[in-house]
Amino acid sequence: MKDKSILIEKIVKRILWFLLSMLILSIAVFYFARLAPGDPLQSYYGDAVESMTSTELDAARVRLGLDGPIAFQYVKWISNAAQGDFGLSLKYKMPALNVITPLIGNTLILGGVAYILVFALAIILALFCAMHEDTWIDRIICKVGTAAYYIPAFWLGVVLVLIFSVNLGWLPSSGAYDIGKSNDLPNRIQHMILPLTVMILSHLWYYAYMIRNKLLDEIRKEYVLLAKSKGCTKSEIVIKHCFRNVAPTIVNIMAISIPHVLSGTFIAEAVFNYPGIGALSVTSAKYHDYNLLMLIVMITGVMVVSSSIIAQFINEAIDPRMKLTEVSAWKETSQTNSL
Amino acid sequence: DKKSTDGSDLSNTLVYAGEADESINPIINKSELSNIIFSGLMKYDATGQPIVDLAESYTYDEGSMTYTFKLRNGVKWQDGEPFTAQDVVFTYDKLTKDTTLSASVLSNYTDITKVEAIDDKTVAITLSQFNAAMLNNFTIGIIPKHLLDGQDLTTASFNQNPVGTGRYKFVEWDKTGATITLEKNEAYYDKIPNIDRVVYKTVAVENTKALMLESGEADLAWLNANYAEKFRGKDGYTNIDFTTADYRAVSMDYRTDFWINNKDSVGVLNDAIDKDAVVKSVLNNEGCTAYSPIQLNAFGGNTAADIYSYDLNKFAQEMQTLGWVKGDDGIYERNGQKFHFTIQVRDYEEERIDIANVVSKQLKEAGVDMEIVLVTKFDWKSGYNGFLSGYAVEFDPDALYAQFTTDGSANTMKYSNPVVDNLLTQARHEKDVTARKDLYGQFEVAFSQQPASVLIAYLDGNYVSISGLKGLDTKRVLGHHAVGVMWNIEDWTLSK
Amino acid sequence: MRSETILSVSHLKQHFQINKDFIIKAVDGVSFQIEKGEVFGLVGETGSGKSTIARTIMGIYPATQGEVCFKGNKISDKKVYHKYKNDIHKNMQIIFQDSAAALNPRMTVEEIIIEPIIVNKLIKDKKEIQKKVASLLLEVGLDDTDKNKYPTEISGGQRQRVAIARCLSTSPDLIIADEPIASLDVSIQAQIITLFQKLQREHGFSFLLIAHDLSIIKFICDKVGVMLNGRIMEIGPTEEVFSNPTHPYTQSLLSAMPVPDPIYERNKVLINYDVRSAIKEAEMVELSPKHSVLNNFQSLVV
Amino acid sequence: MEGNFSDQFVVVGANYKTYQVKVKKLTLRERITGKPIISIIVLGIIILGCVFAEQVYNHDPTSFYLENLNEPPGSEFYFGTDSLGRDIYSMIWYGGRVSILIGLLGMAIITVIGVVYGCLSGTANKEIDSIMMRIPELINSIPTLLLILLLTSIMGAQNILKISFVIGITGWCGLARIVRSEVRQIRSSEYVIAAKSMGGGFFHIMKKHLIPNFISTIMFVVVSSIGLSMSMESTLSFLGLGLPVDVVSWGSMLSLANKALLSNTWWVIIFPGIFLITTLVCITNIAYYFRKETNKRESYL
Amino acid sequence: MEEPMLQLKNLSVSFDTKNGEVEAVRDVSLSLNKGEILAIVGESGCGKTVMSQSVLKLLPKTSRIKQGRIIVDGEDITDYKEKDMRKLRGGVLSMVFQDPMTTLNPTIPIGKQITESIIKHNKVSKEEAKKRGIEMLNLVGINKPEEMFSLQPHFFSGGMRQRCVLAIALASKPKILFADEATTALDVTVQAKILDLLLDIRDKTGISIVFISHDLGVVAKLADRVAVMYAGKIVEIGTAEEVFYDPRHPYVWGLMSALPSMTKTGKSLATIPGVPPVMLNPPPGDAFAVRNKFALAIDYDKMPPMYQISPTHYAATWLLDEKAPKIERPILLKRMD
Ligand SMILES: Nc1ncnc2c1ncn2[C@@H]1O[C@H](COP(=O)(O)OP(=O)(O)OP(=O)(O)O)[C@@H](O)[C@H]1O
Ligand SMILES: Nc1ncnc2c1ncn2[C@@H]1O[C@H](COP(=O)(O)OP(=O)(O)OP(=O)(O)O)[C@@H](O)[C@H]1O
Ligand SMILES: [Mg+2]
Ligand SMILES: [Mg+2]
Repeated sequence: MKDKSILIEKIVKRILWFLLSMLILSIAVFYFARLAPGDPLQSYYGDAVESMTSTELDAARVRLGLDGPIAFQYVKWISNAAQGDFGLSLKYKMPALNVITPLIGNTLILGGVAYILVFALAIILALFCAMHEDTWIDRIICKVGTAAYYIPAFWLGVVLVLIFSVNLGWLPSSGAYDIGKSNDLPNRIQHMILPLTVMILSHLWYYAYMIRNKLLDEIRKEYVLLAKSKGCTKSEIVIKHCFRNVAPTIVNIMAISIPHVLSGTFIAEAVFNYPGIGALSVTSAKYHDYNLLMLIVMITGVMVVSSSIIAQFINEAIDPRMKLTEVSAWKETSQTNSL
Repeated sequence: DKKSTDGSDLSNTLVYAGEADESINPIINKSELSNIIFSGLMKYDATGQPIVDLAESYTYDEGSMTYTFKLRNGVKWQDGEPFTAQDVVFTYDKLTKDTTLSASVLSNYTDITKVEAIDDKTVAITLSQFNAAMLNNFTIGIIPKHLLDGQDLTTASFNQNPVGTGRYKFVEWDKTGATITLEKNEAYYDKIPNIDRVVYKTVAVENTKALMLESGEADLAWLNANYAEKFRGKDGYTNIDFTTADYRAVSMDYRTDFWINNKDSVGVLNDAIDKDAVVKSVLNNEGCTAYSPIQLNAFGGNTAADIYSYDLNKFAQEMQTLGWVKGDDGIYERNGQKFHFTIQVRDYEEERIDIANVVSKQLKEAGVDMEIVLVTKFDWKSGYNGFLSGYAVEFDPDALYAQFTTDGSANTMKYSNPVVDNLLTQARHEKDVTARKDLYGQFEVAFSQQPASVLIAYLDGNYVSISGLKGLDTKRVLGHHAVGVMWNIEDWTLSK
Repeated sequence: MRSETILSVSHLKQHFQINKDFIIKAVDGVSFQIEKGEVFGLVGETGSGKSTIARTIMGIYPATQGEVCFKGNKISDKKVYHKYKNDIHKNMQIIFQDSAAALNPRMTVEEIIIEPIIVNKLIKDKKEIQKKVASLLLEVGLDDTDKNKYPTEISGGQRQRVAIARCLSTSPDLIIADEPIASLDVSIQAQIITLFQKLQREHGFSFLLIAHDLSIIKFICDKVGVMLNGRIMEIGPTEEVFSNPTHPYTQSLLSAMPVPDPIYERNKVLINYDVRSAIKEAEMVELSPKHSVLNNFQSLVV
Repeated sequence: MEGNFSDQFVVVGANYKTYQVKVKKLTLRERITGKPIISIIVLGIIILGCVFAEQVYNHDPTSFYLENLNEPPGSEFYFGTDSLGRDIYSMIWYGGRVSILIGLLGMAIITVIGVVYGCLSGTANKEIDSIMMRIPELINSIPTLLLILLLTSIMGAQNILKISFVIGITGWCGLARIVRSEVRQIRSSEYVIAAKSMGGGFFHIMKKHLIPNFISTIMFVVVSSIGLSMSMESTLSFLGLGLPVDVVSWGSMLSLANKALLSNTWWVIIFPGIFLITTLVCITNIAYYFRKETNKRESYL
Repeated sequence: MEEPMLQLKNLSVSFDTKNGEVEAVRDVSLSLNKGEILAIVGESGCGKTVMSQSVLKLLPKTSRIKQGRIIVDGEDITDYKEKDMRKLRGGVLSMVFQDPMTTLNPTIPIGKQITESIIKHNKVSKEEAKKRGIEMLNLVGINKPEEMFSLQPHFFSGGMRQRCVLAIALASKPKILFADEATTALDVTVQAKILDLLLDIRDKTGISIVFISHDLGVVAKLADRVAVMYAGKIVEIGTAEEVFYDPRHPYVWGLMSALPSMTKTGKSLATIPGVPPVMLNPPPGDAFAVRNKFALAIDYDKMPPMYQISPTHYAATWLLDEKAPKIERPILLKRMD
């Protein structure tokens, strides 16, 4: 009974926090985006804006929601957004939502698969390394992993294209699928192999190393000794005992790593000419396409904030101690999460 | 047959890799696709002369300054609706009356005072004064009234779903796959193309186009000279090198104080730039040095305008004459002002960055500090002193009017030279062709003496295709970014 | 002459609000006094609130209710605390259980010892400070060469001596020692206890000694309070409490105290005390002028 | 020595002889094992080369040798030239300076912001702390690249300072979190409580207790942030958000990858890549070392 | 005589560290009979933990058994590899650690942690294992074991957790239980209960227990025999009565007199000056000599042998040598009434 009311209260609290974060985020981005020098009208009209009269310009601003003080613009934007109208993309000259819709799927598929693979592999690698801490194999994996992580993703992409598309001709160099094959799964997978490889190689070690270190901390805890004195094998201890205990941390890392992996799709999309919102967001920022930018930021924001809420619930299921404290996902993870 | 409709049989589909486009609409922007989906009253022939297209014939009445177009019979929009004079009126009304529209072509049509449909198949267009380039301007594609009436042309969903009267009809814009599919217009009123379908793949990065050609994902693409070089002599590929009227220049922004004060010192920069070296290195010799903006136009090419040459001694002398003195850092100074100016260069155009780099270095050695700022889109408000420009005047030289006359609609550099204004206005309204050519020749000289920009080089249009693609005709001088390659697409054949 | 009361704690409550529905009543109405030169012992099991009392007295946590008077000043009041801040900082010092945690590992022994002097700006002259350090080291039985070592480089017993030296450096009137020897070896424990005894005898320091080892309390304390669940169950002169434990909890605690005597130990019978049997509303009952017990059990016959 | 029995069995009491614990003198080899010596040496060489670039290079790194386009490595141009005839060898030393400078500046900004913010948050009360911790959380919910894009477009033309600033200002969150949790831990540690109860003020505690104690923990992050800043710079160059074109850096050299690989001039791309990756790996090795040092406990496995 | 359950013969264990060899256990011999409780006392760092963990081979890789043999239930396990040890651990040898708060895996239900070992060693079904697990919880005195079975450790108090740890250790019916400071972290009242429980279990199951502690009081309650360690060596071993009432080694005297409960209130404690030695290259003679006011000259040079005082009582001090001067023991344990 009491548990239930606590749960409801918690959910309400989370949702409120969620809304508040999105509000703050949108205000901040809205404001900062508009600080940039350069005329958004130029994105819309191109160089023709030069020859427009000031009345024409004013009229255009009103039409595009670019008139009045920023606060006024924001209020207009948010009240429209609340009704599902995210405004016109200045560059693409159609509703921002329409620009995003055909592309978001691509990014989610690419990012999602990369995300799953990165973490699946990272966990496997981390478990392996933790079990073989400080042996030659662990050291080699650490060194190779570090190097792979530091190879600039764009560079790696180009090298892969050169080898696998140009020289060997095994894999396509660009796009999401071949012409007319949008429903052909094998074809889609083929197109994803290279971008995925780049994304995995450039993220894998970051997370593998993080998880490995968490596991190393864990195998220094006393319960490991108890498990060992029970007669458990090394792998049983690491997988059944330690891994379970770092799982909440991993879930948290996963929750906050979404923007990181998304950043990865930016580069993969650029290198492999893979249509998606990654490349789109770069363009939208460069072209002062405010509405598009806001929409993209809102989408990633929603994904991150909601996934950290989900992460918290998952964690409570794994580890009931978490219920006692309101842990923010961000506090839990170590290392810098840049890029 | 069924195979060709399921989309995966590409044996008679031309895959073209090109730059990304936001909308396909001849009024908003001229692109390869809008050229073949839409058709205008007139079109260009192989030599770049306007000939009739949707119009069966036309007459010009000098007294009333009225063009009367007789339209073809039986032309249908690609959605099946009949094409009528109302569509023409609608299009030209848009071009002349719609205030929400702001396209760079608009100033070509300011001379039009009245457009009316005399009957279903006849349109009369009245001008305020004679305009020698008007027939050129009538090549603009006609848009369907029944689909666009009452809509905002800039944002209409039509732009992503165009319906025209051209050789190819729009099938699908697959944004997820970044392809635009066209199918040949079986109901086309003229020669129906051989190639069933054209798939336009939009590509953001230049080298991707080359990669796609290499890996067989594209059949035809325009590459920069360096990438095109890779395919030369390679099995299975053909290099098709067009001449283009596309030149690169360092254009100055005369709004900025620096050039207001130093207008006299633009031309002299030509002497300090080894344009040959630029052509050889950056352009891989695919192009030529430039001295006039209409050097390769039928009306241009007055060698008398070629008054500069790479000569550092001469440069030094000229600079001295102009009153510039070298400072301690090796940079010229005058009236306490360094010869330092900034130019903006768009970051996605490799050859422009390279040109800017080399030119900047050469100028630096001569004592002029040209600073390069990379931008994604040109910004006219941040006070840069210039930009690395590219223009092409491939058809009527009247295009110069918008660019170089004071207050011209494309005069982004705010260049103002009364002599040029005068010559270009005269030429615009000159009916006699030789007299016109003479006027443009004079313009070239006048321009050279007080140039708006330091012209560097003309670029060749280096297309690369798979060997199975035949029929591309290099007779035509192409435009900016080598646009116009598909001018005779109906004659192309493809075998893969 | 009536002895001077150095610290008096009355009806002190310290409640921690964990969340809306959950309050930990770490200290729930505790009163006691410490006279000058007296050693007052607090015993009780883990979580009974001993450390919380110590910290509340030190002003680390603001008291929820009740008052703490140091030398007659009600320092649980913020204003009063600020007024007497300097005096409190100088005259009330604390020693913690875990010497490794209580000494900054990045400071040398010397730096640690002089920290209170520096912070309170008691001595300014460098030479004087040097002298002070030497005398303090001598006092707690450390070698002069130890002063440049870091806490990790010396043993636990030595560390605890450093902690003691630090707290002696301002010659405080009251030393609060929160389980100062629990982490030490038997042989070292004896050394530290002896040191405490010496200090008390020679300087007349007053001590609030917190421990859970009854034998030590019995050995060194003049007065003892037995705590359970944030309340004092029994308080009185050590002799009396140990010879005449009245509260069943005290009895159970005493019976559980291990004695190094195999035969005695094997035959000893534990006295169990079920906390749940306690009566909620209860008052302290005086058994003798100084010995009182919390009357929350049935069988008390006064 | 076979002494006299009765001598030996005489009570002499404690401390009759002192016994000095023999601590093994470590050989040089033992002292350096486990330390990232090779990384330090290699990094040292690279840094020295970059610092004394003027002495090391044999061509003007900013010149275009238009007669020598795409020259393969040889005796004239050790690492070859690129498509505009720039000497790769000279550019590497010259450009390394910029890259390393950006790395260091980025690190400095990350460290300053991270430490100050972390300390403030760590010492603040619960409410302020929880608000302060939400801010990096929010910042982190936008992809960093997008954030950097936004900032660069706000700031206009790039230069070394600006780019380091942008990298720094988007990269401090992780460090701040670590500092905060360290400060939280340290500030509830008993030596800080003791210092407080003896009247130590905030700055005293900060200077004497907090900073010296978390410095070793954050070394790992601090050192890695040099590498992260450097690799971020190269990514930005690739996305066209890098330094002005006339400023040579490893990032800007690498971003020519696309072009060079298509024209088979591998040297243009391999050499800066090798230098960048080697430097980053060295830096990371050093960082890993710091990390290991702070966690020396033995594994129970 | 019955074969002892555990025998250590001249066992020495060292660690290789950067600064040299740490001789944590030096030449230790002892034996443990079935159903016997042997207590090992000694100060921090004297090698108690290392000695017991070396039997289960739980020590880190830097350690090595320098000499000696370990014989468990008649079987020499000194050279057993990890794989063989795994069968012994939990099944024959079992261990309880000091801190019940950290030795349990916080995220795994208690029941699962108990049955893990049962399933491992006995090849029984899950239900069977659960039944046994509940039995075990019952045995260690946990109320409502069925309910507790599926709860995670954080629902339990310290004393209950230590009972759970005990249940885990006993789950697959080991023959020898090592309890390394198993009650140190607990309150005296809880500690006393756990000690009773251990005695009870010994009586019920006949298990042999090695009980490690530094608290002489606790040892007095529990131990049949007591071994006192100092600096990696056993300095005195004997039955509890012998060691407590008739200690022979000056270190044990020192320990006893340092106990407050052995001293009259008001008197000052007899302290042992100095600190225990570092185990890095320990001195050649008796390591306690430097702190020993009764040290003989020979103590500084030569390791004393084990002198036998009674069939069960041994001590390693030169004072027991016939040539040594007779020394009055400073204190005599007065037996409590
Ligand atoms: N800052 C705090 N916030 C919330 N609860 C606290 C805090 N400090 C102590 N408590 C709680 O108050 C109770 C009493 O704790 P305290 O540390 O005073 O006990 P103790 O008698 O000193 O125990 P120990 O013998 O383990 O030191 C415990 O339940 C503890 O969890
Ligand atoms: N992994 C190790 N590496 C090096 N030396 C070690 C290691 N583990 C223990 N030692 C050393 O071995 C000696 C004995 O340690 P051990 O843990 O057995 O002592 P203990 O008697 O159990 O002490 P405590 O009462 O503190 O638990 C100590 O001097 C310790 O420093
Ligand atoms: Mg406490
Ligand atoms: Mg131990």
